[in-house]
Amino acid sequence: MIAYLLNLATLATVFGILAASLNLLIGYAGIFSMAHAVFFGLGAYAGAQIAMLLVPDVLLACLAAAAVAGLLSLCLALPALRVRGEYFVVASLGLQMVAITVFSEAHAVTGGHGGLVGIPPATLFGLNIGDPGAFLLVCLAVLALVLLGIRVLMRGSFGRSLMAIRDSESAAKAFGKDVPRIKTLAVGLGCALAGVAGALFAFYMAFVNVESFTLEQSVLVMAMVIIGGTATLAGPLIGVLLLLLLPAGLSFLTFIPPTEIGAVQQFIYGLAMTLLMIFRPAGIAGLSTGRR
Amino acid sequence: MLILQLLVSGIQTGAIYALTAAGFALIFGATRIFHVAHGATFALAGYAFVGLVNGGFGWPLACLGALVLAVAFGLAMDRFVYRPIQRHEGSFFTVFVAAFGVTIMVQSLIEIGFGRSFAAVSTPLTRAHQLLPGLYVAEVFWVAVAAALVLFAAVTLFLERTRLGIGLRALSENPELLRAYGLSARRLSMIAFGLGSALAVPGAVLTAITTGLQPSISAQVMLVSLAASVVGGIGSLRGAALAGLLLGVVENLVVSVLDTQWSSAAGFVVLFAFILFRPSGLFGRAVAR
Amino acid sequence: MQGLLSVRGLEKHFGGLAAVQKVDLDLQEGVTTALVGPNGAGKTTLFNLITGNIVPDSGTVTVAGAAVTGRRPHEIARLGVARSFQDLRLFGRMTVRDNVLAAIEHGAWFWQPGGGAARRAREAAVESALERTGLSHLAKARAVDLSYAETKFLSVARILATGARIWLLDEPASGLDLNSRNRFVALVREAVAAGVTVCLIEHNLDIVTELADRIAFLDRGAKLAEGEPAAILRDPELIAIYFGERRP
Amino acid sequence: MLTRRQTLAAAMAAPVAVPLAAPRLARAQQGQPYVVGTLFPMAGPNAEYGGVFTAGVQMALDHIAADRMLGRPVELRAQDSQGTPQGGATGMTKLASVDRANYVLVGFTGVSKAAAPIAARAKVPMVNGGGVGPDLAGLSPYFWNVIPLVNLEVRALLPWLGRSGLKKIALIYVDDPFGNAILAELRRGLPEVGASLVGTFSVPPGSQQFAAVAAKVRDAGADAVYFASYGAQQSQIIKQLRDNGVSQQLLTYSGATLASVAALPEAEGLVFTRQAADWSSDDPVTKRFVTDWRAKHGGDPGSYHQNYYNGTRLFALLAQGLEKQNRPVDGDGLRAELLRVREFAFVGGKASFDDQGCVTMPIEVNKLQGGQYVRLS
Repeated sequence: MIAYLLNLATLATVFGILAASLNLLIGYAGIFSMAHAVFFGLGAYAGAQIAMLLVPDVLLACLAAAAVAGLLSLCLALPALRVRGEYFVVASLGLQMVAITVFSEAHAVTGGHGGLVGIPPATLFGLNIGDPGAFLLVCLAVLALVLLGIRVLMRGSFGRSLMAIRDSESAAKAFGKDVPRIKTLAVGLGCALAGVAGALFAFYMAFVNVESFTLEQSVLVMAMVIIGGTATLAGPLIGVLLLLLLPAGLSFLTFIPPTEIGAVQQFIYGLAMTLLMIFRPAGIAGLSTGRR
Repeated sequence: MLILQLLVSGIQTGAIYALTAAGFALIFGATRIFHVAHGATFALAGYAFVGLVNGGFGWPLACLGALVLAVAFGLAMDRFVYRPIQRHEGSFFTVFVAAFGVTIMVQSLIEIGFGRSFAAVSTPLTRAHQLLPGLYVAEVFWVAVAAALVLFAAVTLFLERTRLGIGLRALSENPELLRAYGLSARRLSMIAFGLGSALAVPGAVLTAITTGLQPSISAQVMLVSLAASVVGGIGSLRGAALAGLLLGVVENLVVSVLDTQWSSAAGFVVLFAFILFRPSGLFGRAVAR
Repeated sequence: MQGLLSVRGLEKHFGGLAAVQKVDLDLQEGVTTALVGPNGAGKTTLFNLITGNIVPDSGTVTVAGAAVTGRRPHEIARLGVARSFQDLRLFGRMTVRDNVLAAIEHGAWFWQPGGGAARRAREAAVESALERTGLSHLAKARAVDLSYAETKFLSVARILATGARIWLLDEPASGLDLNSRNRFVALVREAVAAGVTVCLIEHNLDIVTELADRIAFLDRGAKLAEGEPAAILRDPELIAIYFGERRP
Repeated sequence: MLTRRQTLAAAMAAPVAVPLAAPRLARAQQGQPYVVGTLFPMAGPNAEYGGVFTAGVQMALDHIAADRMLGRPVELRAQDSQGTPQGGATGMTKLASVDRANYVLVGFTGVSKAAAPIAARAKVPMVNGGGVGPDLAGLSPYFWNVIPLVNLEVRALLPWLGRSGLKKIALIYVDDPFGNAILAELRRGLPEVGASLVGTFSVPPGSQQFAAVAAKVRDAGADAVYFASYGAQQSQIIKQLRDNGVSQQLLTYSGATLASVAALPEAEGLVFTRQAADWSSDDPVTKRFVTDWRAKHGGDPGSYHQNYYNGTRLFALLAQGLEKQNRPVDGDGLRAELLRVREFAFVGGKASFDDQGCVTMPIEVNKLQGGQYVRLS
């Protein structure tokens, strides 16, 4: 039982980091990326390779993952600077589709569909933290750091710059904001954090393959952020808890045949997305859009 | 001969893409709504056709059923999803997420109703015959090309020659003109959704008889429609149709040099290149930045 | 005489349409200039060309003698050119205080340069701007929750806090009630007295006569006349154009 | 706001906790049963397989109980793998640490690879009866296979190919470990029988458009086309190859033993390999399985039913041996017993395991004629 809860808690923590990092893009920067799973995946592959080739040190793997995902975030920053709105969403969808093909074809780095097997248990400064409890603590610490960092940054001038660009890009420019640089930084930071989540995910699963980084995963994370509430600290976490507990909750409704649980679950989160957008577009934890 | 053969299958795929993307572009051009649930319309029409044929109804009745369902779904989206969101001035992303949510719902309903496997209708129309040495063409190729040409011509005529059509084109840009013509914006937006959704039906039926449907087809079709309308220039019917054709041909031709896995990625590379280097698309006006 | 901000031979075409053609304009230091003309005369486009939002087809813009044509909007803004927008473009989901604070933070890194002293100076500028626009009591309200007049004053507060020498105001007083309108006029006069150079687009000719030292009259992208308000507003041809009674 | 969030979270968490706690309480009492876990896709696109696999396991459990083979009762615990690596890792964690399973049955290559390291850490033997990817061999000391892996099937096809005179083979394969293994096996094996690969075409797992592949296959000028895919994709490959003018002999492996493939008119003449299934055998284990299966399910069993029956039976045989020697039934004991005995009486005849825990079973070449499987060798 404890092991099961640990397991669920670790997964929720990792997805919490992932959702918080996407919230940085969607909620604060107004960059509606549908390719977040790509950077989650880049981090997972980078972390896994570090662990398998060098040392399974969590810190090192997380740093490498953040570096790889942060650098390659230029693929997302480039269209983000060129186009906005619908165009950017389409561009990010395109990036997601191309990246999936690259992930499944770059056998040498990603293992293709077969994935990377046998990622060793994690260590931290030589200490073994492969034990589920210890690993959960590390993940929680990372989540706390990430949330703290986002809170500090978003309450500071960087957050104000981002939100100003989100609310009116032309006005932000007119008041001296270097929009391309701020956007590139935000995308880099958001994607690097997604990479960190990916590295933790790789250690936790001890196995990664392309199936965990598909469009469906991007949509799931997006749903977590949207349903929970964008541009709030707690929103994404609420979204993560709701969507991760949904399958567990559904399995107690005995009138649903077990083979259909997956579909029913999908249906519910599709329905939740649509209804929220119609009646409460700011999400569960979000503020209303004002009395305008 | 390989290139020619790939070109033929590319044109067949492209004709289906073109019609579907044209429907999407028609809706977007008239209403400025990014109707990502267009893929769901396609899937619903396709599965309705398969369900009716397997249920013993003839093809004409099955096509009619698919048409009715597609149009009804398009109108329902306009009435019950987009209009309430627009009433409280939702951002484009609100519309996008809501429509995406509906797409997910439709996909899961199809999974429950039809299972997760392929669904297809078998017909001798898809059996290819040797046209030239090494070049095999099936009747369905001519059907697809003819359907695309006829429907596209009809829609173009409608948009350019009829009062309603001109009203549709003016809807997003020149609302004053509508008043002069005595047309209601609400009715025009219904017509845009009805007509646009109807344009997804031939593609859905052709896909059901050639490659078969699967529940995730709605996401694929959505991606292709989005890609085609961006490459073509958002809102341009002609651009979307041409870009759809282009994507179909690229997907197939690329197979002559690369492995098959790269075929759909190639289409998205084209999309990505357009967004980076020519965001206004083939026929687009300059993008408002 | 070349002004603090000077425009020479500025031209911009959209497709076949000339939005701005061969416009010369000088904003002399401390002089308030009004851009007047019918809708679609190219007034806002001229602002957009000056601030770098749109790149001109030809012509030059100089600020205090330095050429800024082709430079990016944020660089021009940092030279002390602040503007407002017809549709305000407030940072809607941010608080009133953050709206003003964001307008004067130019650092594009994770923090602002200058340390604590610079931060205190920015905070003081914000407090003063809010006080002068009468928004202090609303500092923690979100911009979307303000009343119409309050949003207008917030857009001025943003400019006020920047300490910019040149203000480009796009219909800043439209739709204001009498009381707010008078407060606004006083606010601009106060700024002018402090040495700010103002250029405003305004349809309300009462406000124009109250504030402007000079008027530049634009129609169909071209500058038809420039001079003292009294002279321009007495010219029957210009007035006919202004009120849309265009001669054939 | 805060209180509402907390209540919401608590409300979602509460129902999870209660039923999961129950089995542990029950087991704390006397007569602790053995726990056999299953890690099959019970939801999602591959849920049909979960039902098929479980039916085989269930019949074996019925027989074990009826024969009183073991001193303690055997209990079945199912976790849903969803057919994905992530589901596999999560499910295996639950089986190992919540259900405390003694032995786990698994299917699917991706699931097995994700779950095997977790099982190895907990020293829980995992037995695969469904996935055929050759890299499932030797995944860990505690990972065994009761299904012959696909390299054995390819080897069984080669002699028939040699006799058939088909020299130039084109291969269409899914680009995953399974498909790549077939590619490697054909590349190695074809020259031995005087044939060669004239074209290899990889396709993504979910793909459904094969017109372009068909064009390239025709262009390669092959005598026969081997395709390596699974699930519903196989029907699409067959249909679209035939639709697009590929009239050559089609070849494949046991994945094609699906009702949907047999029902496809385009599949007529398909040649494929599969585990030998002689349901008329006089061998008592096979006879009892077949008789009871027909009585319960009203039809002949399939290979998967047979494999999962054998997989479950293997546990009973090993545990029985350990009980007789008065040794504890744990991962190390089961492994030692497997390597000591090696040969077991299974449905389908005697089966032997190699050092890696992989079974060898007889394989035969079949042809699809009029919707029926006809044995060729």
